[in-house]
Amino acid sequence: MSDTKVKRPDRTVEEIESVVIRFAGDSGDGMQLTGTQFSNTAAFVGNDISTLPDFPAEIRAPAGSLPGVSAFQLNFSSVDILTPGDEPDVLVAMNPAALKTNLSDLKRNGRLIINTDAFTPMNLRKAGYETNPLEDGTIKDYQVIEIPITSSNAQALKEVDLPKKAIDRSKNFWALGLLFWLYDRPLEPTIKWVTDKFGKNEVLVEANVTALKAGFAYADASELFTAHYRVERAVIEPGTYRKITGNEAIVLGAVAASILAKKQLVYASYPITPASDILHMLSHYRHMDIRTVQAEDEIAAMGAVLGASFAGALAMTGTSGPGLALKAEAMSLALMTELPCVVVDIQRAGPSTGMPTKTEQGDLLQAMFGRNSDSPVAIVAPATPSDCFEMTIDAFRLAVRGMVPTILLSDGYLGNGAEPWKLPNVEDLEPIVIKHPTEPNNGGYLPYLRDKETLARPWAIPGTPDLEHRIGGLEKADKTGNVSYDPENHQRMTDLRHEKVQRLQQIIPLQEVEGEETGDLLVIGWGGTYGAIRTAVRRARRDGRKVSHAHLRYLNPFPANVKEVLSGFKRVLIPELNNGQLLMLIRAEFLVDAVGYNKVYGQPFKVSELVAKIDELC
Amino acid sequence: MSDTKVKRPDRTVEEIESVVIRFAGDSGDGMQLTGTQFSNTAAFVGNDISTLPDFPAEIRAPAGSLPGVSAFQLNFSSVDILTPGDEPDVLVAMNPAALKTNLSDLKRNGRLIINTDAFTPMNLRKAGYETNPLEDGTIKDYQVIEIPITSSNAQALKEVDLPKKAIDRSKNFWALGLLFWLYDRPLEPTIKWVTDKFGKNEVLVEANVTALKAGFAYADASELFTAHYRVERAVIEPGTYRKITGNEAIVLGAVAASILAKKQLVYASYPITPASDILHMLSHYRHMDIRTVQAEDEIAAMGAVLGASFAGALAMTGTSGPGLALKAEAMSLALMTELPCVVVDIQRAGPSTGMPTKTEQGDLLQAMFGRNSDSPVAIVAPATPSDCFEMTIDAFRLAVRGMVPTILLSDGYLGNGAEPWKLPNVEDLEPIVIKHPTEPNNGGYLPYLRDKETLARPWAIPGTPDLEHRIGGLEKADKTGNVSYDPENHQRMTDLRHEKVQRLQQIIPLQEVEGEETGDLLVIGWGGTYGAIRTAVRRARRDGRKVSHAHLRYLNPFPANVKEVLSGFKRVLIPELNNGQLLMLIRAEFLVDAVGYNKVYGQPFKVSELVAKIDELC
Amino acid sequence: MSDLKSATPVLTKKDFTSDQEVRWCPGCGDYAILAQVQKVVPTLGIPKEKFVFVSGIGCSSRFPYYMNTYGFHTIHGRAPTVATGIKVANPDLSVWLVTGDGDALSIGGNHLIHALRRNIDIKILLFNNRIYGLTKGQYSPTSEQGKRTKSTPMGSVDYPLHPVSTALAAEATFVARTIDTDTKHLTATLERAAAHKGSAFVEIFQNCNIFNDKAFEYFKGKDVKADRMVEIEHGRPLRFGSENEKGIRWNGKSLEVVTVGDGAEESDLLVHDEQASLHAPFLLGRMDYPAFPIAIGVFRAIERATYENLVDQQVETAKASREPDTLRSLLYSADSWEVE
Amino acid sequence: MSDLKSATPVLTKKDFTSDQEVRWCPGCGDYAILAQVQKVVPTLGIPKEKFVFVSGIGCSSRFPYYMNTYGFHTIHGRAPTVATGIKVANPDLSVWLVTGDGDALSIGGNHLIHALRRNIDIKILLFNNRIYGLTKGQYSPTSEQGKRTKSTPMGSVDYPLHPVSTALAAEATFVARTIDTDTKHLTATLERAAAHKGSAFVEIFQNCNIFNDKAFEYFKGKDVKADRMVEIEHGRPLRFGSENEKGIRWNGKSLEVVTVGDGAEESDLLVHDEQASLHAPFLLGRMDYPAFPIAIGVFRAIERATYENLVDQQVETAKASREPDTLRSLLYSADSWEVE
Ligand SMILES: Cc1ncc(C[n+]2csc(CCOP(=O)(O)OP(=O)(O)O)c2C)c(N)n1
Ligand SMILES: Cc1ncc(C[n+]2csc(CCOP(=O)(O)OP(=O)(O)O)c2C)c(N)n1
Ligand code: SF4
Ligand code: SF4
Ligand SMILES: [Mg+2]
Ligand SMILES: [Mg+2]
Repeated sequence: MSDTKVKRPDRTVEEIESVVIRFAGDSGDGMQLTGTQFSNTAAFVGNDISTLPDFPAEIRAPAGSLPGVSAFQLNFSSVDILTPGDEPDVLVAMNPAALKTNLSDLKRNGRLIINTDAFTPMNLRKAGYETNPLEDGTIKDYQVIEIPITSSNAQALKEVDLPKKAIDRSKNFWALGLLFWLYDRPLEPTIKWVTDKFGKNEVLVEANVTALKAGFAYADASELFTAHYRVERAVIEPGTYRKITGNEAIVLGAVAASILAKKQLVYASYPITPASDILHMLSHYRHMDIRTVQAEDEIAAMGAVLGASFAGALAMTGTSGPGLALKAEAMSLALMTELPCVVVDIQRAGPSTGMPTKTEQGDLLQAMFGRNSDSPVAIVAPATPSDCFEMTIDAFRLAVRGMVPTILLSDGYLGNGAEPWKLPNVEDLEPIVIKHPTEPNNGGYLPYLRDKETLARPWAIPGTPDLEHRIGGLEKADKTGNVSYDPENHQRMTDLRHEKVQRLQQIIPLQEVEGEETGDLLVIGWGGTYGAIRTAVRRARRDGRKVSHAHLRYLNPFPANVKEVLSGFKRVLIPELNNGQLLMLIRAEFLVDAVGYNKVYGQPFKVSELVAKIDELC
Repeated sequence: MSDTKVKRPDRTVEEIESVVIRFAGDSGDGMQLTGTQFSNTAAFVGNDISTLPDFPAEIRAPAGSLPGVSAFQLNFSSVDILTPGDEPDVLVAMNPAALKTNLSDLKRNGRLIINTDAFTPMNLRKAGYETNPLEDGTIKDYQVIEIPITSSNAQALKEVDLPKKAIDRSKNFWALGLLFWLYDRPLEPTIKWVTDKFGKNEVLVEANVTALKAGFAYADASELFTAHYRVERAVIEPGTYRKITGNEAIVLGAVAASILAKKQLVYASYPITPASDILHMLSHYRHMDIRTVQAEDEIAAMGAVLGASFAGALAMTGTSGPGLALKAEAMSLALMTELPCVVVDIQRAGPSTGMPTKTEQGDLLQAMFGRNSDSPVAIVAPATPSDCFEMTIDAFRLAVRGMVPTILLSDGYLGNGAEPWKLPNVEDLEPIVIKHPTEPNNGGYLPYLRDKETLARPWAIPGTPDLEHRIGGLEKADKTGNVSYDPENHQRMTDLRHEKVQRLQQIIPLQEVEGEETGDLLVIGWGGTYGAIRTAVRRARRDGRKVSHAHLRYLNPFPANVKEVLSGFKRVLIPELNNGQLLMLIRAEFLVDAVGYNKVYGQPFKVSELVAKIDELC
Repeated sequence: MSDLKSATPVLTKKDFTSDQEVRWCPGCGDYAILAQVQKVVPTLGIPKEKFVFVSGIGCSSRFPYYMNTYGFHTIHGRAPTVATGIKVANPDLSVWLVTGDGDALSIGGNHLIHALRRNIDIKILLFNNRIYGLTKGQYSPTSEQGKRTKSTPMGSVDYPLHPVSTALAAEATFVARTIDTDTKHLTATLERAAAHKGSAFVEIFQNCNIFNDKAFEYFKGKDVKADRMVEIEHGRPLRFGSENEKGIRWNGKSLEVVTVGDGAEESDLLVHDEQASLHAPFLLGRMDYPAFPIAIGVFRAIERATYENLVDQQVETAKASREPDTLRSLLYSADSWEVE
Repeated sequence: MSDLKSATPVLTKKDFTSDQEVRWCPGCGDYAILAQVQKVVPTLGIPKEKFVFVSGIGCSSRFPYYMNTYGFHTIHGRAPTVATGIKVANPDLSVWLVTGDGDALSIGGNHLIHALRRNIDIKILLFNNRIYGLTKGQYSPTSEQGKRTKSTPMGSVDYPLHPVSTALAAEATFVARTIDTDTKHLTATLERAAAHKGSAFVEIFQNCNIFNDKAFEYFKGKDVKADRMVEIEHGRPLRFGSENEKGIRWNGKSLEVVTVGDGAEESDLLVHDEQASLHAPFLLGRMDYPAFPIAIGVFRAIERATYENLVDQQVETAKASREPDTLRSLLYSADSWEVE
C-alpha cells in the first residue's frame, strides 16, 4: 500500500475536539457511502463517532429535485460523544437542492463546501431557486469554499477507461479525499474498502481510488485551506470495536440469543420501513439454521411466530408502527396462550403511514395498551444502537422466563444510526436457560401449572410423548388450561397474567442514575433519545445545575426502584419524541407532577433545546 | 279477550317493593323467552324493570349439561331501579344443571322453584351431582317449592294435537303462568304476544296459551303458596315507554342520526359476539336506504366505512374487542385523513377470544391508544341500554363536527340487557347539521383549510365539480393536504389533530354529579356500570355517607369541568370492570390519588360490593 | 428431517380421544368428521405426540379440543399462519388444520391461499356448511346468492366463492372434496390427504342442522344422489347415474353430460387425471347441479418440493459452504478494530 | 342512479393532470400507464368530478396524487375495501383502483378476491412488476421461484401466484392483461375495462427498472415478442409467430402450440370466447413461456348484476313495501306503552 501515501503538506495542523460534518447531495451522488466511509475511517483511527443518515422518502426522486436529496451527518471526536451533533460544522453540498434543504441547519459561520459545477440553471430551477444562491447573498454568513468538484474529478480521471457518467459517479470519492485532507485522516481504509468491494472490476477500483487521491491532492495543492485540522483519538476504553447500527445489533442479538439458548431462531416478518433490514440481514444466516419467513402480511408473520414458539423455537418478528397495530390480535393470543416471543417495533413517524423514513417514539402506549382487554406484555427499549444487541438478548430472556410476548421498541434513528461498539467478552454473555418438560407434571400434564417463583407456565413442545395438550384464545382454567367461563377463574387468570409480568422485576436490573441521587431535577428518558439527553444533562451539570439523568430501558415492568429514584428530586422532566407517553405512565403510576418536553419533528432532539429546557426548570 | 280472565283466588296479597327473579334451565327450555315475557308484562303494567340475560357460550350444548344452561334475570319494582339485582329472590331451576350453576347466587332463604321431573339420574349425572341435591341437604337453606312441571304441563295439554316433544317445549309457559300468579301479573300481554307470533299455527297458540293458563291455575288451586305478592306500579315519569336493549338503542340511534342529518347511513361490519345483532337489526332498514355490508373481515368493514365517509355518507361499523384491534390501522388512516365515522365496540371479556358471551370494560385504553403514534379520536360511552340511543347520535355529532372517528364503547351487559325507555320527544332531537362545500375555499380547494372554531377540515365529496382533491395516510401539509415531510408541519399537524379533539368540549355537556358537589368521596364510573354505582351511592347516601357519583359518558375529551368536579372531594373511587383503565387516565391527567375497585368476573358489579367499598373509604 | 414413521406403537381411536366433552349441537355433521379423523390418524404410523391440530374460530374450529394430540385453537382466520410457523420450526411434525367456510374463506382467505402456494406440508380440512355457525347464522362466502340469513333478511347479494377453484388457483398440489355423511369416501380422502407430501386441501360438505339444515340434500339426498353426484377417480372415466348410464364428456368447448350408449361411448368420456394441468381439475371442481352432477374425490394430486424441504435444502447448502458461527465469530468480524 | 354520461364538457388529458410532481424513478413503467390512463379517462364522457382513484401503498399506489380527480391513497392492501365503501355509498361515481403485486396479492389478497366476487363496479389496475418497489426490492407473490432479492439471498422458495387465475377463481366478470410499453394495447384494454359494468380486473406488466429491470423482456423483448406472445381477441383464433404461422389448439387434454399448415389448420385452432365458462380463460391466463406464448388481451368479459345494482333493487323493493320511517314512527312502535 505504499503507493497510497501522499506527501503531507507543510501546512499548519490545528487540534480540535470534535467536528460535525454533513454530506448532502442528490440520491444518485452516493452521500450515504461517503458518510459511511468517513465515519469508518474516523472510528478506525480511534475517534468516537455517531452518525445520522437521512434518506429521501422516494426510491429515486428526479435527479436534482428537493425530495431527491440524501444526507449523512457524522460527529467524530476526541472525547466521548453520544449524538451525531445538533448542527453541522461543515456542510458539503453537492447540488443546489442539497444546499436548499440543508443550509439552515449549518452552524453560523460554518464551513460550506460547494460543488459549483452542479449549480446550473436547470438544477437551480429544480431546487426552486429563483436566483443563484452563490451570488445573491444566501450564503454570506458562512465560510464558503466553492469548488468545481465534478469537473475537477473528470479532469483527474481523464485517463480512466469509463464513460463520462461512470466517471462522474466517483466524484463523491473526490470530495471524500478533500475532506480527508482537511481533517487529516488516512486514505488507506477507504482504498482497502474500494479494493475489496470492486476487486473484480479493476477500472472501477482505479476510478474511485484515483478520485479519492485527486481530491486529497487538490486540497493539498490549492490554497483553499489555510490549515488542516486534527481530531485526536478519543480516550476510549480499550477493547475490540466495531461500528454498528441498531438494526444490525438486533440481528446480532437475535443470532446470539439463539446460540445462548442453543435453539433454532425463526424470524417471520413482512417488509416495512425502517424494519426491513432486519429481515434482509437475518436471511444471510441460513448456515446457522436461522429460518426467515417473508410472510404475506404482518398478521401472518405474528401467527407464524406463535406457531414457531408453540413448536419450541425462539421466535421473533419485526415491524414498524402500522404493522404493530396489525399484530395486536395475534399478540393478544400469544399472551393468552403464554407463549414466549419477541416483537420488534422500529418506530417511525405517524399516525397512519405518516413519514415512514422519519423517526419518532410514538408507539409506547400502543405497545402497552393496543390490544383488547387487560393484556400485559413485557416491553424493553434499547438506548443506543449498540444497546440493541443486549436488549434483544434480554427481550428473549424475559420472554422465556415469563412465558410472555416481549416488545422491543427501537426507532428509525437507532435503527439506521451508527456508533462504535466495544464488543462484549463472549464469556460474559449468560446462557439463556430453557427447560422443556419431558415428564408429566401432575400425573397427567397440566399446561397451566405455574412455576412458584416466576409464575410462568411450563413450555412442553409437540413431539414430546405424553405431554399432549391443547391451548387457545378462550379463557383458560387455572392449571388444566381447559376452556373456562368460571367468573373467579377469569379474575385469577387476569391477575396471574399481570403479576407474572411484574415478577420479571426479579431479573430486571435496578434503574441507574447518572449524577447525584437527589437534586433539583431528574430527567427521565427512554429509547433512542439517550445520547441527546445524556449530553444535555452533562452539559447542564457542567454549568452547575443539580440535574441527573435516568434512562429507562425496561418499560414494562419498570425496574423495582423507580419510585425511590423519583423521590430524590424536586422536579421531573420527561423529554420524548411524542406527545407525552411515558409521561402519562409515570404520572399515573407514581403521581409525580412530571412535565414533558415533547417534540414530533420526525427528528432526534437537539442537545441545545434540551439544555434550554433543563435551564428553565432548574 | 274475555276468555283470558282467570278467576282471582281468595288468597292474601302482600305488597312488596321489588323482586328479582332468575329463570334458569337448559338452552332448549326457552328461558330467555320466559324472562322476556315476564319483563314485558311487568313493564307493561307500570313497574320499573332491568334485565340480565346470561347466554350459554355454546350454540347448542348437550341437553342437560352445565355449559348448556341458559339464564335470564330480571328485577321489577315499584321504585326506580337501575340494575337487574345482585341476588335473585326467586330462582326457577328447570333442571339439575341449572340448579348447580345458579344456586349459589340465590339469596339466603330465597324462593327456589324446582321442576322435579327433570331430576332424573341421567340429568343429575350430566350436571355432575353425585347425590340428589333435592335430598342431600344442598337446598336446605331455601324456601323450596318442588313441582313436577313437565308432567303437569303434559297433563294440561293432553288434548292438544302435538307430539310429546313439542308439548314439553311449552313447559316454560306453564312456569311463566305460575310466576304470573305468584306475582299477580296479568296474562293478557303474553297471550297477545303468542297470538301475534304463532298466529298462523293455531295448535302452537293453543298449546302455549293453555300451558300459561294451566300454570296460573295450578298455583291458584294448589296450596303451594300461601300468599301472592304484588309489586305496585312504579312512580315513573309520565310518557310513552318501550323496553329496549343497548344494541337495539344503537340501531335506533344510528337510523335517527341518518334522519337527523338527512343522510344515507352505511353500516359495514363483520359478525362477532356480542355486536352481531346490530348488523342483523340494521339490515331490516333497507326501506330507509340504509346500506348494510357484511364485510369479509373487520379490516374490510373499517375500510368500507372510510370509503363511505369519503363519499359523503354517515358511516358506522360495529365490533367487539378483538375486532377493534384489527381495525386499528384503518382507524389511524381515518384520523389522518380526518374523515368522520363511528366505531361501535360492544366490549366482551378478554384478552384474546376470552369469554365472548361475558361482559367487561376492557377496551378503554385500546380505544385511546391502540394505534401507532399519537392518534387521538373521540370516545363516548353510554351509561345504560337506553342511553345508547342518545350517545349513538352524539357520536355522529362529534364525528362530523370534528371530522374525526368516534368510538362508542358499549358492552355485553348493556348490549343485551333491557330497561324501559321513556321515548324522547322527537321534536327535541336536534338536527345534525352537515355542510359539504360546493365552492372553492381559497381560489382552489384546500382540503385541510380548517374551520376557525372547530379546527375541522371541510368535507367536500366526490361528485362536486371543482373540488377534486387527494387524501391519504402520509403526513399532510397544513391547508393544502399535499404530502409533506416538513418537520415543523408534522408538529403542527400533530398538535392540530390533538387540539381538534379537545375542542369537542365546546359541545360536550359539563359533567354532572349526583349528590353534593363536595364531600368525602366521589365515585367516578363510566359505561355500563352506571346502574350499580348509582344504586350503591344512593344507598350509601341514605346511610349518611358524604358520597357523590359522577358518571363519565364522554371519555375523550373529558367534559371541561372534570378537574373542578374532582377538586370537591377528599377521596376518589373508580370502580371498573377491568384492571384500572379510567383510573390510569384520571390519575395521569389530574394527579389525584384515586383508587380503583376492579373486578373482571365477566359479570356486572353487585351493588352490595360497591356499597361495602364505599363504606370502607368514607 | 427424521422419519415420521419410525418405531410407532399400535394406536387406536381411543388414543386420539381427549377427555373434553364434545360440544357441538346434537346432530351436527362435525361429529362424523371427528370420528373419521380419529379413526384415520392412528393408522398412519405416526407417533401420537407428533400430531398437531390447529384451528381458527368457528364451531368446526373447536376440533382440536377433542383430539388427544397437541392442539392450538387460534384466532379467526389465522390458523394457516400458525400452522406455517409450527411446520417451519419443526418439519418433523404432522400438522393438521381444521377450519370453516367463514374462517378459511372470509377473514382467512389470504392466509389460506398463501399457505397453499407455498406448498407447506399441512393438511387442511375445510368444513363447509355454507353458513356461520358459531355466530349463529349469518351467510358465508360459500352461501348461495339470495340466501336469507340473519344478516341478509332480503337475501345475500354476493356471488359465492368455490373453495376448490380457490385452492386450485392458489396452486395447491392436492385438492379434494368429500362429504361428512359418506363415511367410506371421507375416510379414503383423509388417507389420501395424509399420504400427500405438501399442502393438502380437503373441502368437506358438512351439515349444520341448526342454521343451514339439509344444505346439501339437493344433490346428496338418498333419492337424487346417483343422478346428481359423480365420484371422480384417477384414471377412470367420469360415470354416474342410477344405472351408471351417464357420463361427462369434453366437447371441445365445455363439459357436457351424455348418456353412454345414447350418442356417446364410454371411450368418449373424460378420463380423470389428478396430475393434469390445472384446468381439468378446475373444470370438474366447478360442476354444480342442475347443469352437472357435483363431483367428489381428488381433483388434483401432484408432487412438488415443499416449502420446508426447500428451506432445509438452503440450510444444508449454506452449512456446507460456511462454518457455523460461534458467539465470537459472530461478533468479532473483519470490520472490527482494536483500541489499546 | 343517474346517468354518468350526462352533459359532459369535452375533457382532455390536461384536465386530469394534477399539480403534483410525479415522483417515480426515471424510466419506471408507471409513467407510461399514467399517461394512458390520463388519455383514456377524458374520452369516457364522465364528468371529471365523478372519478375517484383509490390506491393502497407501493410505488404504483402513488398514482392518485397525479390524477386531478378525487383520490384516496389508503393503506397497504386495503384499497378494495375503501373502493367498496365509496361505491356502496354512491354508485354514481366511477371508481378506479390502482394497486401493486404486493399490495393486491400479498397483504391485500383477500380483499381483492372479495371485491371481485361481489362484482362491485370498480376498475382494478394491478401494476405487476413482480417485486416490492417501494420497500426497495423484496420478492413479491408474483416473483418467479428461486428469485434472489434482498430478503431471499439464496432464492425465494414460494411458488408464485398467477393474478389472472386468482381473479378468475374469484368469479371476476372482467379479466384482462396488458403491458406498460404497449401503448395501443394498454389503451384499448383500459377502454374495455371502463366500459364493463361490474368489477374489471386488469393486470398490467410493469417494468421496475430499479429492482427488477427487464423482468418481462424474456417474452416481450423486441426480437422474441412475436414468438412468445399471443394477443387474444374475442371470436378470433389464437395465432401468433413472426410469420403468424403458429396457433394454439386444444387437443382434448390440454392446450398445445401448433404450426398452421404443418399438421394443423386454422380451423383447428382455439377460437377465443370471452364469455366462455370459466375454464377457457383460466387455461389461457396460465400460459407461460417456454411451453406457450404469453397471452395478453381480455380473458373474460361477462355480464352479471353488480353488487350495487342488487342492493339498489333491494332498497327499491323495500321502499315499495314499506313507508319510510319518520323519527316518530321509528321510535314509537307497537311495543310501547303509556305511563300517565
Ligand atoms: C376477529 C374475529 N372476528 C369475528 C369473530 C366472530 N366469529 C367467530 S367464528 C365466525 C364465523 C364462523 O363461521 P365458519 O368459519 O363458517 O365456522 P362454523 O362455525 O360454521 O363452523 C365469526 C364471524 C371472531 N371470533 N374473531
Ligand atoms: C401495514 C404495512 N405493511 C408494510 C408496509 C410497507 N410496504 C409498503 S409498499 C409495500 C410493497 C410494495 O410492493 P407492491 O405492492 O408490489 O408495489 P410497488 O412498489 O412494486 O409498486 C410494502 C411491503 C406498509 N406500508 N404498511
Ligand atoms: S351451529 Fe351448526 S355447525 Fe355449529 S355446532 Fe351447531 S350444528 Fe354444528
Ligand atoms: S422502485 Fe421500481 S416501481 Fe418503484 S418507482 Fe422506481 S422503478 Fe418504479
Ligand atoms: Mg361455516
Ligand atoms: Mg410490485
